[in-house]
Amino acid sequence: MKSGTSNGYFGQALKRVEDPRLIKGIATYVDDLRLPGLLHAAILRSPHAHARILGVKTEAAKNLPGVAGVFTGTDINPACGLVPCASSMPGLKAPRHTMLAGDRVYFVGHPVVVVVAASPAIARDALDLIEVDYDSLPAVTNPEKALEKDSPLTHPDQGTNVAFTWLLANGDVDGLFAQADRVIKQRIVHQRLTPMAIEPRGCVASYHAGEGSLTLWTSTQIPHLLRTLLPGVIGVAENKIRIITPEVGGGFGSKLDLYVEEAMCSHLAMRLGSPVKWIEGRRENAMSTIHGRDQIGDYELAVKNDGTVLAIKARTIADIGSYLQLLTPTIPTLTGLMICGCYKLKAVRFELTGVYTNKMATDAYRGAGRPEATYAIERLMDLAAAELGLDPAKIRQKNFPKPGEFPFQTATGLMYDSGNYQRALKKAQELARWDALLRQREQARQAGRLFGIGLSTYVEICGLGPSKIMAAGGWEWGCVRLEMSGKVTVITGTTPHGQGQETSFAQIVGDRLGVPMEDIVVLRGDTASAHYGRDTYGSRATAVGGTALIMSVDKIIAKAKILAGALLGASAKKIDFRNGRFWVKGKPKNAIDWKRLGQEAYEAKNLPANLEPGLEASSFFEPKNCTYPFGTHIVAVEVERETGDVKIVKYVAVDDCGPQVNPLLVEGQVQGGIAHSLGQVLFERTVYDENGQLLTGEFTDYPMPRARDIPEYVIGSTVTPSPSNPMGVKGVGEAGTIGANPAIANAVMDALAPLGIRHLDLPLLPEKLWRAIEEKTAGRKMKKPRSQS
Amino acid sequence: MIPAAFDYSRPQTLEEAVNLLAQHGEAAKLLAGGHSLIPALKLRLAQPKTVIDIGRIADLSYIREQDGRIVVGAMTTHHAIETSALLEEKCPLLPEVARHIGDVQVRNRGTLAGSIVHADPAADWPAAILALDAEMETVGPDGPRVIAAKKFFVDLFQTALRSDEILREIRFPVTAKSVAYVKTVQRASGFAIAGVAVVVDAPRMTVSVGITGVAAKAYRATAVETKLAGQSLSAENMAAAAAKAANRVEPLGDIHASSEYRAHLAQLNTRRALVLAASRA
Amino acid sequence: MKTSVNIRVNGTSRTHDVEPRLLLVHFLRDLCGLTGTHVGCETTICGACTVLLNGQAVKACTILAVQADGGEVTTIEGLASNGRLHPVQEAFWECHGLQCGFCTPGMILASVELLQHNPRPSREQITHAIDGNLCRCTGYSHIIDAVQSAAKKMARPEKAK
Amino acid sequence: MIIQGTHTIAAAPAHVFDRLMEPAFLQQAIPGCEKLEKTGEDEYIAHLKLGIGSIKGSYAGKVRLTDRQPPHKFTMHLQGSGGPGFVKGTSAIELKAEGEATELHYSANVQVGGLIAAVGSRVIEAVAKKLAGEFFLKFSAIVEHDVKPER
Repeated sequence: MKSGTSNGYFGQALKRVEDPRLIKGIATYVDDLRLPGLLHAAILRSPHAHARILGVKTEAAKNLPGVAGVFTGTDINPACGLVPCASSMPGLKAPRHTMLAGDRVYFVGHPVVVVVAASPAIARDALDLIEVDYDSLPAVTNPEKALEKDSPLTHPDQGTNVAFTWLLANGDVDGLFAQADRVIKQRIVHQRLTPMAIEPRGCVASYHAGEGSLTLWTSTQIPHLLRTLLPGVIGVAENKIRIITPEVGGGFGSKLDLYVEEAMCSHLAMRLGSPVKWIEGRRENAMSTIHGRDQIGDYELAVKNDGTVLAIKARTIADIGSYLQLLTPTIPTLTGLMICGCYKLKAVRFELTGVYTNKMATDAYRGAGRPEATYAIERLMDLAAAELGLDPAKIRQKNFPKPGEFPFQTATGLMYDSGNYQRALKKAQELARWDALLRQREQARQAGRLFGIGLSTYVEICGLGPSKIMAAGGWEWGCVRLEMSGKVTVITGTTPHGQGQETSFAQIVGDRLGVPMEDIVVLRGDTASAHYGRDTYGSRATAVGGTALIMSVDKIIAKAKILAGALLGASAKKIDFRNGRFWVKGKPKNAIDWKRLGQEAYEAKNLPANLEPGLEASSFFEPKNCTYPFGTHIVAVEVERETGDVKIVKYVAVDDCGPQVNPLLVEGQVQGGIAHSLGQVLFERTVYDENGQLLTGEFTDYPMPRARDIPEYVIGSTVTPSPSNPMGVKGVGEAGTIGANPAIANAVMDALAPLGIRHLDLPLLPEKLWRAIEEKTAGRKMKKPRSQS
Repeated sequence: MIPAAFDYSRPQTLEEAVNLLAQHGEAAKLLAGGHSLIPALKLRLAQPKTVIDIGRIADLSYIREQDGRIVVGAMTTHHAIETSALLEEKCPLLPEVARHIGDVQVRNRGTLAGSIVHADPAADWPAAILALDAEMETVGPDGPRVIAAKKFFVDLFQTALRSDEILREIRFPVTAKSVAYVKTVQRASGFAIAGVAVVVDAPRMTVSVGITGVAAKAYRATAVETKLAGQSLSAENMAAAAAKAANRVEPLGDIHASSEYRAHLAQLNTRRALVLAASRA
Repeated sequence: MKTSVNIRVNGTSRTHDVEPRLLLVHFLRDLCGLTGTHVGCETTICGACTVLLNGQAVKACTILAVQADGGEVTTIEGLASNGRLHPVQEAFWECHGLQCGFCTPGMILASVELLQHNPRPSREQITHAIDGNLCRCTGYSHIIDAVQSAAKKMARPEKAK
Repeated sequence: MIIQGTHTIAAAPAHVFDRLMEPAFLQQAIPGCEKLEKTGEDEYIAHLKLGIGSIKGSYAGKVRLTDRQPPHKFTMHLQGSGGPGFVKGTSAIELKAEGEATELHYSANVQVGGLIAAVGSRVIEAVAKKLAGEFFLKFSAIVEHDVKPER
């Protein structure tokens, strides 16, 4: 950081400025909005995974007092466009994703009828009065069987269940596999997950007929992308749409989409001339908000006997559900791009097939494609170490690029910006007291206990990204305005929803302007004030959005120097600036401050010729590259033989996200991210039965980590700045999730290794472990339970 | 999230409540703490025409010793049981089981009677009710009636309580400290995958074992009890007996645990509960 | 058929005619305008709707307003007194015990109840006390820190101001 | 979900088979059946009110019989829906003479959907078995009672 850094906010673990309203319960989430004349929408959803709709009877619902309207697909679909997908993958087959179901339903939860009424209770009562006659059809639920010739079709009109195929091939894969001493093969199932933000989705749409303008409040991560996409669905021009994102109660990627409900409420508000609100129930959330992961991969790693890894091959099937949401096809391609992990592989071949099934769509869920890559390569590295009799840490070190080799080009074609993987690994081993941990394992094993140590060295991709790799621009916008009073208004095009950028951005701007944080307000999440933005996902807000703010600050400072020069009788070049004060070189006693400059800039009586009034600047930052945070997680677990329960006895995380704006926030992101992985590794999974019924539709059936599941962490960091942006920051929103996953899984598999158990798929449920242990120790073959997929 | 509409009445006396129940019959549901009924109302799985709230009937919430037995009023919350010094002293299995139910908020509101009348096959209380040979006193149009624990749990969500009766009081024997409850929790819902309540009667050399979560209804593990009757509580004896914990029952299987794993946990938790209870003797 | 219900909410008497099916959480949010109490699920699991009813932490999504008739309710909005944050609120702020803030009101009230009867809880007692509250953002560590920190704050004699 | 079972009924297969084809008999035996009407050759409509504890629901359904080979076997197709969800299934029913009695074996592939599938997964199989058990118990009683006077 340069200029105006006197406050030293950067790097300080400051309390968040957004917290007072949240801890007092006076923040505004979508469901807290109250508008005059507000109507409430409720949606009747399909209980079938696949069925023809033979008829819909809505008369009784329409006649219920208080009901303003009941609409079927026939009523709404012709008046609206389709739900958009931003992927431009060649050969992609995209079904028509209408607002409500047409003559068929394709997944449990598919919206069929929408009711609008004077109260949520009336709307809910009306749903019970609607009769839908379904003719149920065979459902496609297994993505591998979906590729067989005689499989039923998710979308019969498409003639195939294949949505797309994608190939990433670089280098002499076959030649390197021929040279290999060994090939490590493993099939890995990355189970489907449900994001389960504690606040379900919801929106309120209000149409101003006089202006012809629409305002949509919605719990989303992407108000700006919505403003770009919504015109194509509801027929209102972009410049007549205002999207407001109030407080958002968690996203994790699940609110990174244009959903039918947002478009439909907008349409209904216009149609009915009253504002319309829809708040998702938890069951609806589980059924009809995107899911994550869900890939099956057959991986092969070519290795030399000394542990050198040569090349990797993967054939992957992604079960993408029945429709394309915004980034559905893109997510599994990120797995391909990151499949090399931290290692100097020379060649890669990643074959991906996206398959339609009668389930909810998958899309970005915390980590979005990278956890699958990291988990796969880190499992393979452990399997390689085990087969070759090498130390898991040493085999990793052997294949890391050296710090001097960055920027480092991977076999998949990415350019890792900066890294020192050795240092993070070493630090984690120190914090974990590695040698003592090994002794502890040895003692436990001698006592017959199942104790394991897991290691993961990860790298991920953040700060998305240059526009050429993004569907709708990878830049970010930011504006800084010095007000007439000397206060500072910061407007960001990113849309924080819990990450704390109102604080970290105020830190960044406060330092650079030399203005106290109390004088800074950070605005976000309203397209009327934040004119442009590409929003928050992929851990990009600080790296890309923060940089746009820095650019704007620098523009203001440059202009302020001209103004200060004019006021002090010197040229701008002769003006020094520090600590929020401007003076002519050598004359610091005659300094003027931002307050004075603000007044002068807007009163505009003493401006030099050709200088515009005001002190406001906005900038678009276009990064040249993504950022690549990395780190090492080390986990020790003990598995209880008789139950299969896993207890985490040690957790060490060393993450390198570059310089940390606010270490408290970084720690919060890391811990939260680890919790998502802890859930994924040990118990979370979305279960559809063989007929496509969703069996994990409530919190009572979808287990998530609770406080009691959380180990005491040892958290450390290293700092390797990124050359991709001036602050050198990398991003940390998903790092915990990406790094934790293989570390915990490897620890559990290490605990079971003495029994001769090589690999088990996630989640590592107690029953699954118990069965594996029983089979190896009691020697009895267990029946595969119906309920364990 | 929004229940279907219903009528509501809030009787002040048990007699009034019995009359209301007689009047409305099957169309009515009793509301105690509401922690079994209200979730079903919200999902509209239950749509009674009338809800009779017995929460304000005076003196239905009590824990006392009476004629050498422990009596607990129908409206007594799990929390009251969890924190009762009397129970800790005279019937310690009850506070131990209470601690395993749901979470703090649920225990603050949910009631003993509400839970056992709902007869969820994975609820915690039935294991204790069975192991302790509790007695349920009901009141109906024909006056009071006492139902023994063994006859109370009829089937999945079904008890011996008639639709015109109200469970008024549950009676437990005074026991020694040699009791235990060992539960494998379904981590999403908090219900039991396998919950085993054990009462060791050292002087008589008998044990009683109640198991919940495993089958369609909670049951007494009589094979375990028979095997241990008159035997010393050695580790081997207890293990051998515990192996019979799932004999003659059909364990349920679902996405959280297969029937095979449930049977295994029934045996394991029985052994562990026996060992724990014996250690407390 | 509507029923008149009177509940003392954060010290203010509130009387409304309500349908018997109205949940306490909707009474608070829709009739009292106190939207700090949140709804995250339908099955009494997440705890976002936790309030104190007659001093006890309860889930307001699983109580009918008619059941709370005559009772006293404290919501998150009623926790601060005379413009000063409750020590638990302060501690959540200082320890970064929240991110999106949606679970926070319920989490804070569950913690307040714990500290009412256990002023020096262990880590295990804290996790037990907030077992009925899900948080998807923080990973709980900072929440546990916050409750421990609040306990210390509350144990210290109030500084004269 | 596959539900199967075997029941012995104290009557000859031919008699059991005939009774299984008579709506009036079936209605008495089917748990919660309020209406069962023949609507065509081997086709029926049914109205059921079923409750398990406080979870109660009304269902309307269609029943179709195929592969009818008296008195040995038939296949029953059932599709029904109601407030809490839907049920769809196919059951193969086989009858074998076992002395003077009939051994009836059924094997049903049942699909349950909607709210009941989602919230009831823990108990649905138990409920289905219970209902099937209740049906055959009652059916046996009716059929046996029905034939006894003729001996």
